[in-house]
Amino acid sequence: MRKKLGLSEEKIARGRELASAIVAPIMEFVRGYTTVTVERATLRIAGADGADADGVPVPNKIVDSLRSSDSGLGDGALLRYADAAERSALPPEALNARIAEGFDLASRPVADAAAARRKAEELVAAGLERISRNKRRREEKLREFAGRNNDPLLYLIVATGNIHEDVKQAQAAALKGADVVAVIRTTAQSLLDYVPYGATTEGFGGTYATQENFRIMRAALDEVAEREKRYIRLTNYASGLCMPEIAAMGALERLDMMLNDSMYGILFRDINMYRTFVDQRFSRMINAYAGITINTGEDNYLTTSDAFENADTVLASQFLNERFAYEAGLPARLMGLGHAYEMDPSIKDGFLFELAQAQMAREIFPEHPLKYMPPTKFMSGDVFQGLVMDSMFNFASKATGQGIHLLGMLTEAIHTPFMMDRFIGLESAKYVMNSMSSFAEEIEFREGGIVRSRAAEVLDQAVSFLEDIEKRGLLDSIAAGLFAEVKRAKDGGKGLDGLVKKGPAYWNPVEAELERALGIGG
Amino acid sequence: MRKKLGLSEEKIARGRELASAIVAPIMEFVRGYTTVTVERATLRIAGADGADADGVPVPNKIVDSLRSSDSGLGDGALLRYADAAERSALPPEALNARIAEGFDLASRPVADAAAARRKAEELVAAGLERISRNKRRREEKLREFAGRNNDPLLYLIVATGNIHEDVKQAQAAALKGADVVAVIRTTAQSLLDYVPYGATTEGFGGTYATQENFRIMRAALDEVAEREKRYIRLTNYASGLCMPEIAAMGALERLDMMLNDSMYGILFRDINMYRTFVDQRFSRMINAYAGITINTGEDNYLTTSDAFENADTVLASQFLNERFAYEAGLPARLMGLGHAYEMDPSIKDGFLFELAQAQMAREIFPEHPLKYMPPTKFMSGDVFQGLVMDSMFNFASKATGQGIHLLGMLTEAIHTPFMMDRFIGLESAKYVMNSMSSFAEEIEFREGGIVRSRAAEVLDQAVSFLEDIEKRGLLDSIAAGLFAEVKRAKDGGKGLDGLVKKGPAYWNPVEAELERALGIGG
Amino acid sequence: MAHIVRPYGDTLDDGKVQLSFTLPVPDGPKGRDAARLSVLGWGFRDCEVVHSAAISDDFSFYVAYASTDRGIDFDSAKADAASEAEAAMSMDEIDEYIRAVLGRKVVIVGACTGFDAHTVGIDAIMNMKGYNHHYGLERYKMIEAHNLGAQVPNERLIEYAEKVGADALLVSQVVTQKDVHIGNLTELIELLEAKGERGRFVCVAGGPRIGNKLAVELGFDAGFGRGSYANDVAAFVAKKIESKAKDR
Amino acid sequence: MAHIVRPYGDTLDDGKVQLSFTLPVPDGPKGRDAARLSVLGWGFRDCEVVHSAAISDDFSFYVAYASTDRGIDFDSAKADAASEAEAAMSMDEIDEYIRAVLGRKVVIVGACTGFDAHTVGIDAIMNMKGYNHHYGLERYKMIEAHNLGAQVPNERLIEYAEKVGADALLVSQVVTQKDVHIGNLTELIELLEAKGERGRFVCVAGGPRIGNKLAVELGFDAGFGRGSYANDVAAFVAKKIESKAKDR
Ligand code: B12
Ligand code: B12
Ligand SMILES: Cc1ncc(COP(=O)(O)O)c(C=O)c1O
Ligand SMILES: Cc1ncc(COP(=O)(O)O)c(C=O)c1O
Repeated sequence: MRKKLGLSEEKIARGRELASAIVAPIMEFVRGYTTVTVERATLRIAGADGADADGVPVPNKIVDSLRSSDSGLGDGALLRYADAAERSALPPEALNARIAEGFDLASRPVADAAAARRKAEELVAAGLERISRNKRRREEKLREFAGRNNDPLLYLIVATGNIHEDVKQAQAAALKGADVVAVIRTTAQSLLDYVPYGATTEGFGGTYATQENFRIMRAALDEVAEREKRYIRLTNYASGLCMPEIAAMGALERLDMMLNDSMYGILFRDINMYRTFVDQRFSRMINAYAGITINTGEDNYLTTSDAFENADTVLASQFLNERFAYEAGLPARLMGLGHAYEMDPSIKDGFLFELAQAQMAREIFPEHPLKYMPPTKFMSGDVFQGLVMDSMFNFASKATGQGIHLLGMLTEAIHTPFMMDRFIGLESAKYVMNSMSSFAEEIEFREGGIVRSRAAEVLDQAVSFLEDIEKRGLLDSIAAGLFAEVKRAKDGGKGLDGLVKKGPAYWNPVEAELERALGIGG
Repeated sequence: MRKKLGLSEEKIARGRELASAIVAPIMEFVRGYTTVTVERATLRIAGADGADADGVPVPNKIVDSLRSSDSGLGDGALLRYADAAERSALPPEALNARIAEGFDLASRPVADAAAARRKAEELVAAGLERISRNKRRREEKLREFAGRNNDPLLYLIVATGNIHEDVKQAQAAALKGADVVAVIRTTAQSLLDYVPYGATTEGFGGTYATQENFRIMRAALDEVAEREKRYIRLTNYASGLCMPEIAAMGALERLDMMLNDSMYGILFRDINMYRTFVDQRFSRMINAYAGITINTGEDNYLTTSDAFENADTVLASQFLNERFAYEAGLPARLMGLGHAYEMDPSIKDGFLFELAQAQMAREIFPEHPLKYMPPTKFMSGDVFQGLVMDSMFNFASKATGQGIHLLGMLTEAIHTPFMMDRFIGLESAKYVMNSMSSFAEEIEFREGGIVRSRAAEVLDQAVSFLEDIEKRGLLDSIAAGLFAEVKRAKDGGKGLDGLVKKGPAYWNPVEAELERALGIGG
Repeated sequence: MAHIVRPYGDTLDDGKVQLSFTLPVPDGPKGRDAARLSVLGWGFRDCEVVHSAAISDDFSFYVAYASTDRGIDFDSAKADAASEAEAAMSMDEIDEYIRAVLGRKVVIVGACTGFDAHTVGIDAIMNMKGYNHHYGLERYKMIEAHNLGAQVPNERLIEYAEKVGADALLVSQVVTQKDVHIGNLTELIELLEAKGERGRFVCVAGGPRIGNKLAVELGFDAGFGRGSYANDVAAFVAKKIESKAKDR
Repeated sequence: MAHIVRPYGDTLDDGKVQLSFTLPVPDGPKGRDAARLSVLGWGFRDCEVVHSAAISDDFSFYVAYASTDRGIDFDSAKADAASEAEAAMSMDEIDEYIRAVLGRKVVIVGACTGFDAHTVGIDAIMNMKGYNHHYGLERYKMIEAHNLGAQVPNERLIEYAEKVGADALLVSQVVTQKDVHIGNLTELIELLEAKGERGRFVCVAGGPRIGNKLAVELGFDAGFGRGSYANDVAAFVAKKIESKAKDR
């Protein structure tokens, strides 16, 4: 990648330095805590799964009963599950069934701790091996089908609410050229403190993220991949109150990307900040181990605040997301840092400002597969004008070498995509990007021109912004509404009661193994 | 205009030199001839107008009767008309009415030649003064409304066939931002060797070009101009078998632009080449005198031959059109040299080739208000994809500083524009051009890159092509099918019988005065 | 006399309409004919299927142009009752009106209900800074505005409204897939009716896919769609309170 | 059993269709309602007018989405008779067929008639080089092709066809505004019938807005629309000559 903006390397380094300083105290805190969903994710990797007749998932049953028992969750949940497995000599499936039927782990203290630990390690090893196999399979297929994907990857969403209907639409999209299919979750799944079980056919504005739905969609996309000789990536949301669990399920079912942001839940879902910071770390460690690319959510800032005025908050958040991701062992090449084409279309030279922002992100994060989001906020019922806006976005994306390209939908302001909307989005993006394919190599930005000046200015502002945050501390900055014009109280928001201080006997071999494998000290 | 392509100035000069050499023998020939429509145009400027009960225009009645009389047309027609005016002491309107009723000018020889000449000069002076007044009025209005037009000028067509319906659509277009309105002519008017008379309401794929229709549309656009404080240019076609007459009518009714090409009629309408070369010169002199911008028709080449393969023929034709235009006294700022965005949309980097071509034209013809035509050939029934192609064209046009921008219609492959098609075209172009307004100033093309190499290559090819033509001679080159893959025999085609060798007594004070005023030796 | 209007392509009453749609059939000549027959079946004439393309093996996309003879009587078209208020009164005029006619502050509680997390719409109406150069209700001197944000259960909204003695409830609904908004809006009215409190509040719904017609059908006093502003709602609410007072 | 198909938005049989059109009324709430009523009047339900804009003082533009319940029986859809030939035989196969079945060269005369100056379409069918990787008729060994170009009066076409003893006439019509093509095509058939020569030639029409249905209605043997190639026509003509020979 040829640098074209002449950005100050010093400023960039300063941005990273500030991000480290800001994140350090948070990590300090995070390491002392676990959460209900971290424990459930751990259990899932060890084999806990299924649900009872009322739909309460087995991992929730275990964790809830431990929490309300005398022992609590401070020691972690896994040892108890392993102990039961050891004692009953049941394979996980059978044990899960018994728990679903009412068997209560919390009712009995651990019998033989050493044996339980051995059992736990065995179960965890099996789970992690399955995840590693998935990772190897993905790498093999990417090698086998090398050079067949679009660049940037074309990313489409399906959102019918019914997994079987989603499959039809996803396969159609993949056949027509999509490289990535994301199954959007149903409205408000973020706020559920459990992950539903089984295949689902009823959702609003999206389809439930369940492990079975993951499996169904994975198989459907693999089928198209073999036919088209093009690997099709599957995406879901490791986000909300169950970040780590969904990451675990995705790792087990070979998802390839996860929407996964260090602060999105706090800002846009009013989830408690302590809870979020603990959850995000564990979820990211799983993603890192599984070779899953995360997509961060900076684009969301621009849906509530102005893209021209607040461009610096996007860059600042990218620095923070990057730092949090490094802390969780993610390499740069798995960081799909987010941003979006959300400039008011009536701004003169708005396209140039967008180019500046996108090129700047490209140069500051050179190895990161940036995730670029289409216009949404200024889309209107005028589908024709919307299509043209999307085309300008497609142009900007290819012109600045973005990595993951969310296709805009001409009906963005109207409904979740119709099948034909997606088709129009794909066909038009392919045309534009092919037609100006080498544009990025062709052009230079004039020194002292709009693009260079704008990029330098945004970088400056982001650094000042980070300086301010460093002074206040991240938690207080969020509380003060510095991000996305949203204020969140430190002890407010959902899910705080799921936060648990690790006890002196806390034991979690998944966490330990991930830290070891990823080379991040505990 | 900043030059960005590093084109060889020498090559450019060589292109112009060759064009001069090619055009010189044609001009030699042309000066010795007149045509029926040159004579009719001359008569029109002197006041001849109207039509008989069968719709035969008065200028045709005069010229036809002279031609078939003993005297023929070799002396020109004007003196006979002026003689009749002098003798009858009738003002032109009354004289025209008498001719329409059957009075035959050819029936009587000229009485007092000196008196007739004086009368002719008086009539001509009145006509030319009206034209000059129009020119001054246009200049005043452009000054008064300076800075209110779009850049490039946004050009829209209306083509209902009914002048009154056209007015509605033209006014709507102008209100929404069009700077130029062209009334497309009815299919095949080019092939009529007369210009119909009066307001018309029936046309196929266009509306008859008549002086009354010009007047009606002029008034309609002036009305919007005053309301919007934006001068709206009116365009028609000084093209086909009546080039000079339509130029005269346009000059008398203050049209602002004329489609007017030195070879279009030969290649695309199978009009005889001698006839065309004579007609084009006279028509261009009128346009030059009236301050009317010509639009040449190079875009048409690309509808029959391939835009990538035959890019050089477009440039070669631009050199020739420029030379022919200089010979007729047109300054560069009135030369809307044509070209078009007609690259096969499936070509990788096609957009870059289009940029190269457009930027090249811009640099080679720096003062000329280049006329850029939208995609037409590769437009299909897929109106959505078509809209995106038009958007890329809009981008290319603004990015290379074109002067006159024909708006693409998403329904190009389906029907002549609906009112809403035009609206969509305008709105989308305004958005794109505003959004990347300063792009041209912002960027440089990389040395050795696709854009620069392509431009240099096309220039090279055009110069070789012109060298070839110079060797063969222009007439033989056309006969051999070197342009637009169309072969035309020298004495084939329509309208050859309207060509007349000037006699020793040929007298045409309009021609003389135009040559004098334009500073081009007779 | 009826003032019949029909679509206009390039000539009065030519009735030209552009359509696009997907059919669950393979692309090809038979699919194109199916598209043509469909358009004719919807009552159009002179249908031209100008484009077809395969979306997948079993689905195909069509673009068509066709003409209709069926016009409507323009006089039967009604400007949306709520949007008639459009630009009716400015903020100052509304404050003045409330002061003069009601003589006290109007209390308004707003929220985006159910699981709907879109705050931007209700914020546009309520927040101080407003939207598109129209200040929000919080800035009105004679309005006491409470914005509860998004994801608010109907029960909580009612409870809160009772607590602050609200005159009006403003409900935003943005997500409409599978008609989830209909459920949310209906539930609110039913809860109010069950409590015998429907008459107590002016109830207004809003959102990009909400029209006055729909809102009224669901039992609200009015509905406001895309492009509505704080002064539209404020004017409506103020007048409605007054007319309710008169009715009593 | 009938195989009913309806438009597909994102769920089977949801019947979703996108429409856009202009109405000769001013933009505004009343115009939007007129647009909605229009769409409902055409038999759609759940119409959402998602966009409106002023085109001028008296005209306004609308985009709408709506649903239809009216499906069609897919089995009633017919692949265009002429386009059934699509990809039927290649150039070589057709040459072979003519040689085997007719045993002589087929003479074909083509032109773009009336004032229509669009040569590209007829050239695509006839010229040596062809179109989109399909050679034109001039390249066929067993076809003698005469391309008269554009702007050819019907009389001249017939005269020429008589002179060269043509088997088939190919007529291109591209401009269709105000139905000028209908006039041109009808005239040709009428001239032939007046001369008692209709039976002598296979008559084929073509052009982007010409369908087989229309052509047959106007008295032609077949019509070929956009995307047709020389081998489609050649195959049709060859088979038609054979069947005509048999009928005699
Ligand atoms: C911003 C946005 C978001 C943001 C919201 C941030 C926030 N804090 O509000 C985020 C990123 C969080 C988001 C998430 C989702 N979104 Co969203 N989002 C949008 C987007 C891009 C813009 C909405 C917006 O802000 N408009 C600007 C405001 C000012 O306009 P408005 O809401 O229409 O409000 C005006 C009027 O309607 C009216 N009004 C509105 N409310 C009220 C109330 C009253 C009382 C009155 C009087 C007037 C009134 O006045 C306002 C000013 O004129 C739209 C697409 C679009 N371009 O419209 C999608 C869109 C609304 N989202 C959609 C969906 C599906 C979702 C998700 C459910 C997706 C998912 N499955 O994850 C999630 C989850 C959200 C949830 N649980 O509700 C769909 C809804 C489809 C449908 N019709 O059902 C849309 C249309 C996108 C799409 N095509 O798929 N979204
Ligand atoms: C190129 C072109 C021109 C060129 C023509 C050059 C030439 N020598 O042909 C020029 C610039 C001269 C021109 C002029 C005009 N044009 Co023109 N032109 C076009 C354009 C851009 C492309 C047509 C084309 O070449 N298509 C490619 C060929 C290969 O496709 P095709 O013709 O459909 O042919 C295929 C099939 O239809 C079929 N086919 C065609 N003929 C036949 C015959 C037989 C026997 C068979 C079997 C098959 C067959 O096979 C072909 C291969 O698949 C179209 C817009 C568009 N994108 O379609 C407008 C278009 C056709 N033109 C149009 C008009 C109105 C005009 C003018 C009348 C405008 C004016 N008033 O000045 C003039 C005058 C021409 C006249 N008197 O006829 C309109 C027609 C509108 C309508 N439906 O009535 C169009 C659609 C543009 C528009 N939206 O307004 N035009
Ligand atoms: C990081 C992240 N998570 C989740 C979501 C989706 O929203 P929800 O919270 O409804 O799952 C988004 C949406 O853009 C996102 O960026
Ligand atoms: C120079 C010129 N004259 C005339 C025309 C229009 O065609 P017609 O010959 O039908 O008037 C064109 C069309 O593009 C043109 O470029």
